This record gives sequence, C-alpha cells and structure tokens, in this order.
Amino acid sequence: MIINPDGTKPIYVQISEWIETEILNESFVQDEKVYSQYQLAEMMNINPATAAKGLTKLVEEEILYKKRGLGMFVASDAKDIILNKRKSNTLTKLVDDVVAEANHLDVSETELISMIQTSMSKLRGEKE
Amino acid sequence: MKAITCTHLTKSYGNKKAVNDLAVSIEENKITGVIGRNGAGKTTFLQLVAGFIKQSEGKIHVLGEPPFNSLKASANTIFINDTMNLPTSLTIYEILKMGNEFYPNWDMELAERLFDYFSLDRSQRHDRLSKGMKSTFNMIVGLASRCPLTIFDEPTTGMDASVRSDFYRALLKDYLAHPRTILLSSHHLNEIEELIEDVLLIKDGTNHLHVSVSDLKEYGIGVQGESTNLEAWLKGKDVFHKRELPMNKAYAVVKKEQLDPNYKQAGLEVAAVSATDMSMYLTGTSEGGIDDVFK
Amino acid sequence: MMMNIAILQLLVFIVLIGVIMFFIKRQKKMGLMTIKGRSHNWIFSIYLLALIVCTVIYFMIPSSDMTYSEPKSIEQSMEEEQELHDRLFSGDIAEASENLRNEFYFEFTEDVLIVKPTYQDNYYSGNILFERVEDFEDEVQVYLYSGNSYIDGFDFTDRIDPPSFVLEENELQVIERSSEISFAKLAQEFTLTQFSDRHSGNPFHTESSSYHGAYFVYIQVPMDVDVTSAYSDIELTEVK
Amino acid sequence: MMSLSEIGFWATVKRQFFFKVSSYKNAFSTLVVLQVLAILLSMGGTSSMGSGSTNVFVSVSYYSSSAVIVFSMIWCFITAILITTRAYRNDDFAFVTNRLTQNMANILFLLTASVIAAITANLSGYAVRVAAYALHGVEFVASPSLFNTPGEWLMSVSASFLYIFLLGSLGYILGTLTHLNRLFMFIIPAVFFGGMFTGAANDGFITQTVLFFNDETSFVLFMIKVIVTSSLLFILASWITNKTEVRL
Repeated sequence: MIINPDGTKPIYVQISEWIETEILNESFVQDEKVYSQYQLAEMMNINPATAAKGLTKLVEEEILYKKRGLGMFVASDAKDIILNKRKSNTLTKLVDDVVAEANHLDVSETELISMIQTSMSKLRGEKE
Repeated sequence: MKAITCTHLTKSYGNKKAVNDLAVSIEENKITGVIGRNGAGKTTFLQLVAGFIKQSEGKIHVLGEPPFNSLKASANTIFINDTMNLPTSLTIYEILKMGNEFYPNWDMELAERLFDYFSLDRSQRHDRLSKGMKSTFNMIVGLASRCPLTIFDEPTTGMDASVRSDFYRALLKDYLAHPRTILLSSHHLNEIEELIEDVLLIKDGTNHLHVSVSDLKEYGIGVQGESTNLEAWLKGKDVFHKRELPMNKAYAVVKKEQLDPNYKQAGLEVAAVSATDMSMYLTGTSEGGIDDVFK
Repeated sequence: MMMNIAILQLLVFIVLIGVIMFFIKRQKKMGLMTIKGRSHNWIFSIYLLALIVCTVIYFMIPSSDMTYSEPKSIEQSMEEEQELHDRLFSGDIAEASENLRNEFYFEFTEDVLIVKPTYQDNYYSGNILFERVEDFEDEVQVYLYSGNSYIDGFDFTDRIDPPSFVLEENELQVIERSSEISFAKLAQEFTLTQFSDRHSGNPFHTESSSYHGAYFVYIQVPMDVDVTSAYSDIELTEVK
Repeated sequence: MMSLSEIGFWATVKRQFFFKVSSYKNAFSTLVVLQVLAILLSMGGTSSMGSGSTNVFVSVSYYSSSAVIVFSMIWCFITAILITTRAYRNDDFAFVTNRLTQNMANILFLLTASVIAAITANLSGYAVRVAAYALHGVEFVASPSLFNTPGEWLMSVSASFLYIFLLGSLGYILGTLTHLNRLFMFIIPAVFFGGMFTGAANDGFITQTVLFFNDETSFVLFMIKVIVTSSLLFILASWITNKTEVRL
C-alpha cells in the first residue's frame, strides 16, 4: 500500500482502511494479531503516532480488540462489521448522488420515491 | 514531561522581533514539524531552543533548564542546519570521531554505515563538500549523535530527491529504534507530513497553531460555489483563504467546525483541504493570493 | 643611523601585519591562516627534528673554533691602559713588554730627529715619548706600544695591523695601516639578558661595549740627539 | 526513552581542548613558517655594529634567537585573535560546550601553543648559531656562560613562554573586543605596533606597558606580573563572551 499524503483523507484513515481491506482479503483472520504501530510506521514510512491512531479507530469500531501488552487482534465479527460499514457508506453515498441528480432534473420527492418503488418491485419480479 | 516549554518568548534584533511572544510546549519523544514561511522566525526559534542565542524576553526551558549557556542542554541537544559550522581543518571522518568523543549517545557504527551508504569520502573536508553532500553529512551527524533533543533546521537543502527520501526513512527508522524529541523545520509540510506527529506553525515569530497533523488535515474545509452565494454564506466565519474562479465562481477555506449544514441550500460544494494547503493558508500573509497581484 | 633602523623595523612589521591580515581576510575559515589543504603535521615534525639536529651540531663544534670572552668593563680597560701609560712615562719599558706591538731599529747620524705621525682628521691620538739613552751611538730604536682593544670583552688587539715606521733622512714617519675586523658573536636572547646584569632595556638591541687601546710611540735616541715633532700641536714627552 | 546525559565541566573542557589541538593543528605549521623566516633574518646577524678608531674598522654581528622569540610572540597574538573570531567560536557549538568551557579550552590551547613555541624558539637559537658558523667565515666568539647551564636554558624558555603567552592573552582580549565592535580590528594593531616601534609615544601608555614587563629584572616578579596580567585579561574576555550568541 502506498500512502498518499496529498490526498484529502487523513493518513490514519488510509491506514485503517488498508487494514480493513487486509481483513477482507483474509490476510488476517479472526483472533490473529495485526501489525503493531511500529511495524506499520516502518512499513508505511509514517509516524508511529499516526499508525496508532489508525489502529485506535479500528478498536473503536470493534474491528480489532486490544490485549494489554500483546497487541491488537482481529475481532470475531470483524469482517461483518467492515462489510456493513462499507455497505452503508456506499449506499448512503449513492442515495446522496441520486437525490442531488433528481434535484438537478426537477424530479419531485414523491416522483423519486415512486421511481425507487418501481425499481424495487422490478427486482422482486425478476426474482420470482 | 515536556521537552520544551516557552512562555512570552521574544527575541528582538534592533526593532525587529524575530520571535515575538511565542508560547508553546512540546512533548517529549515526539517528532514535531516546525513550519513557516521564510523569515517567519523558525530558525531564530530553533536557535533559542538550542541555546545558541539568548531570548530578549520571556522564558524558555529545554530538557528542564534554560538552554543558554547550559552544559547539560548542550550535551543533550544537537542543532543541524545547512549553515552550521564545522572545523575545516579536520576531515569529515575526523569530525565524526570528534562527535563520538563529545556526544554520550553517539552511535559510531550507524555513522560509519550511513557514511558508506552515501559514499562520502573520508578524507574530504567539510567546506569542500557540495551543498547536497554537506546536508547529507550534517544529517549523519544529527542522526548519529542520538541526542534526546535533535533539531533539524531545513535539513534537506540541496539534497536530491532520492537522498531526501533516504534521509526521512533513516530518520524514521532511527526514531522508531530510539525514540527522542525531534524538531524538523521546513517551509513545505508535504514532504514531512507522514513523518511528523505534531505541527507547529510559526507566523510572524509566534506560535500560530500547534496541533497534530491529523487535526490539521481536518482543521479547515474548502467551499466552492457562486461568488455571491459564497460571499453571503461566509459572513461571520473565519476565512483562511479565498480566491476567484472562472464563471463567477469562488473558492474559500473556512474552519471545519463552522461548516453549517445550510451550505447545500446555498448551492455550495465542499471538499477537504490537504494539510500542506492548510498550512500554507494559515501561514500566508493575507487572505488574497498571487491572483490578487494580477487583478 | 638609529632613526633609519627604527623606520626599517617599523616597515618590516607593517608589512608583516599586512601579510597576516591579508591571510585572515582571505581565508576566513581556513585551518588557521595556513597554507591550504591537508594537515601539515609533518612540517612541524621535520622542523623539530631539524632543530634538534642543529642543537647536536652546535655542541659538536670544536671548542677551538670558538673564542670565549669574559665581559670586561670600560673602566677596567682604562685602568689597564693607565697602568701602561704610567709605566712608559716612567721609562719602565721592561714591564710593558706585554703591550709591545712593533719595534724598529734605524741607523741615525743626524742631530735632530723629526717625528712625523700620520694625521687623521687633523688630529693624532697617540702619545709620543722619547728617551735619551747613554750608550746609544748613531742609532734609533722605536717601540710601539698600545693598550688592549676590546669589544664585549673580546680582545682583538692582535688582529689590528699596527703602524710601522720609516726613517727618511732625519724624518721618522709613522705609517698607519687600516685594518678591517669583523667577527660574529653569539648573543644571549633578550629573555635571558633581561634577568641578568647585561639588561639593556631594549629587546632589539644587544648591548655592546668596545674599547680601543691608544698607541704609545716610544723612541730611544743617543744622548746628543734632539727630538722634535713635525707639527707644532703634537706634544713630545721626554722620559728621564 | 532516552535518558539525559550529565556532563562534567572539566570533562567538557578536556574534550574541547583535544578538539582544539587537533582542529587548530595547522596553526603550528604557521609557527614553523614564521620561525624559519625569523631564523633566516637572524642569520645575517640581528644587530651589526661598525666602529672606527682612526684606521681600525670593527663590525660585530650578533647571533641569537631573539627575533624568533619575537615572531613567536606575534604568532601567538595572531592565533589568539583568530580563535576568537566567529568562525572558530561557532565550531565549538557544533559539539558540546558552553561559553565558559569554550574559554577554558581556548586558554589551555594557548598555554600549550605558548609552551611549544617557547621551546622551539629557544632551540632555534642553536640553528641560528650553527648557520652563522657555517655561513660566515668570520671570527666566532661566544660568551663563556652561553647556555652552558640547563638552568639558564630553562629560564630563557620560561621567560619566552611567559612573553608569548602574554601576547596570546593580549590577542585574546583584543579579538574578543572586536566582537563588540568591528573598529577594534583596525585600531588596536595600528596603535600597538605603531606606538611600539616608532617610539612616538615614548612616555605613553604603550611604552610604559612594555617597560612594565621588559624592565623587570627579577624573574619571579616578571612571572608574577605576566601571570596576573594574563589572568585578568582572560577573566575579562570570559566575562565579555559569556553573553555572546552563536550566529549562523
């Protein structure tokens, strides 16, 4: 992974996202120890405090858990949490875009909702 | 424990105050980037920290005592600068050996390895080195001394890109192995952004902002839209930067916490601001940029 | 003369200071105003070695090549000369043989002997004495005595060519010959003379004292010969 | 975590001193050049006297290393000025020092330099004499007591050392004063050498100062005078420099 310092995303966010991806790829499995902040600093050429912040973010989201004196480990439902998070993030973004586009095209709210309902029933019909 | 604390720190040369009422406290074992425009007072501040010069007013404590004329501070501090004086009658290798004599934590093995890695000539003299080589050599002295307080003032002057990245990598690796307080000054943040933990922005000789790099990245937010809409929306907000764009549009940077949700109604778009840009806007002299010159 | 030396010294030092200042200006960060470049440890080592070799050589110089001198005061020299003067004026020439520099014997049949010394700057500094000797017959004996000459206690009397005498008719001419004497003296450094009694108060000037012994012309003539001088202002003394 | 190192005052002075000896070692090459120059000048005889009595002309050439000692004094003077210049002072701050240890190390260096210069200057006396012996086919006269006793040689070396060190302390204070004001750089040497050699200021301060040392016939008193004067000059210099800043 290459850190993009000019990016608008803070480095610690880039770090946590990278670890999430590694977990999704199953580079780290459940209860496996992940990189320490120093290993991350060394690997990514970043300040260890920044790496620690990235790890802390994952602990807060319960993707990782901390064993005192031993390091950070992958939580049992880490994969699900990541997937859920990404899903909701992606969906929210898409919805935002749809709303914005509808706004541009002067599509009213009820019109938009009915469009969504049509789309959903179409999907249901295909399944049946 | 704090490595450096200063209050009301002022250094004047004649009427000019190079450092003006600066207050800061820097924690131990952190890498802090000291960022500011040329002439903002970075070097003067670092010289005060190194005990090279004496403050005109205020207080400064480094590693527990005022650094000026303190033997303890001198033994535990090293100041690396591209104009630093080193004896020209000694070869650069002899200078390394001298450093070994003086600095208690000096790592001669590291010094020699770096020396060989950068293929420096042992019998060369400091004043005959090219600018880049000189900076490389100074950097080796700074790293090998392993001083609890290591100050690098614009250390990469004249270095080419690969040496530069080697230097930052070497600095990081040595810091990981031997954590210590490091001050790293630069006028552009982007180069050292990944490396440092905190940023001390110096403007007009004083502490303009002292935050962590991640906080700096989330400190401001860019807003873009129709000029008139933007103007109206900006009222009562702290604007760090503003510039006109084509088609009657404009771009402004404001404090992130002042981003009220009604920006969407005003037809404005937002985007994050990189730490480098943010530091530039913060240390800039005025709201306007170079564009104002061409109006 | 002294003024010129002072000006010369001043000039040398101004030039020296100028050169040094030039070096300081030019090499503001050189290895202490030196020839540029690498360390010159070997220069100093070679120099020190050369100095030690010279010291050894110095002590190997055969002592016969050197004359050692005891410092002698002017008063002492004058006293010695006064003694000589007194002896000669009392005719006690046997006692003065140490100071005899030259002697001449002439046949002489005239009645009057005219002594004609060489004038220098209209002045003759020597003493002329004569003695009428009873058993002298047609003869004149001339003895030349002089006091000792010293420079810094070094007796250089022997190195002076003493005047000689020529008898023409009845005129006894004194022929003076010029001598040029030069020698080297090993002086002590001012850092030593300062604390000895030879202190001169000027580190650039070694104190020297010189004394030139006077000449005494002692003429023995037969009883019936008159001795006069060629010049009226030269005094002749008869020893009785 | 890195623990802070405590460094003793004298340990620092010692390191600074060895640092100075090795980084200023080229100064000794300068000393060699100056002394050789002085030896060459002395070979013609430091002072020659013509004296005439009627037809006798006597000239005596004196051979001694007085000129070498004087040149060594000038060397120490200049060296002391040089090591007070900013370039050299700043070098020390690349390593561990404070202003007091820096001054102490400088004084120790000048002491060492003076001892070396005094010994070589006095040894050079033999070189001068050997050269005179070899080059001049002239009568050679020596005083019977000339350096025959080690005691006298030691006294000459000691007196030379004191003179050289005195000039070193003078150079050190003058160099330090030029820190305060650049004008001193030109005024002081001009006044000093002008006053010393023209004799213009016969009863002036400079002559009196020179005589204060040069007229002292007691070695012990001379030593005390030099030590007290040098100490005062160094204390003054240390006091002045205790507030100087390192400018880059």
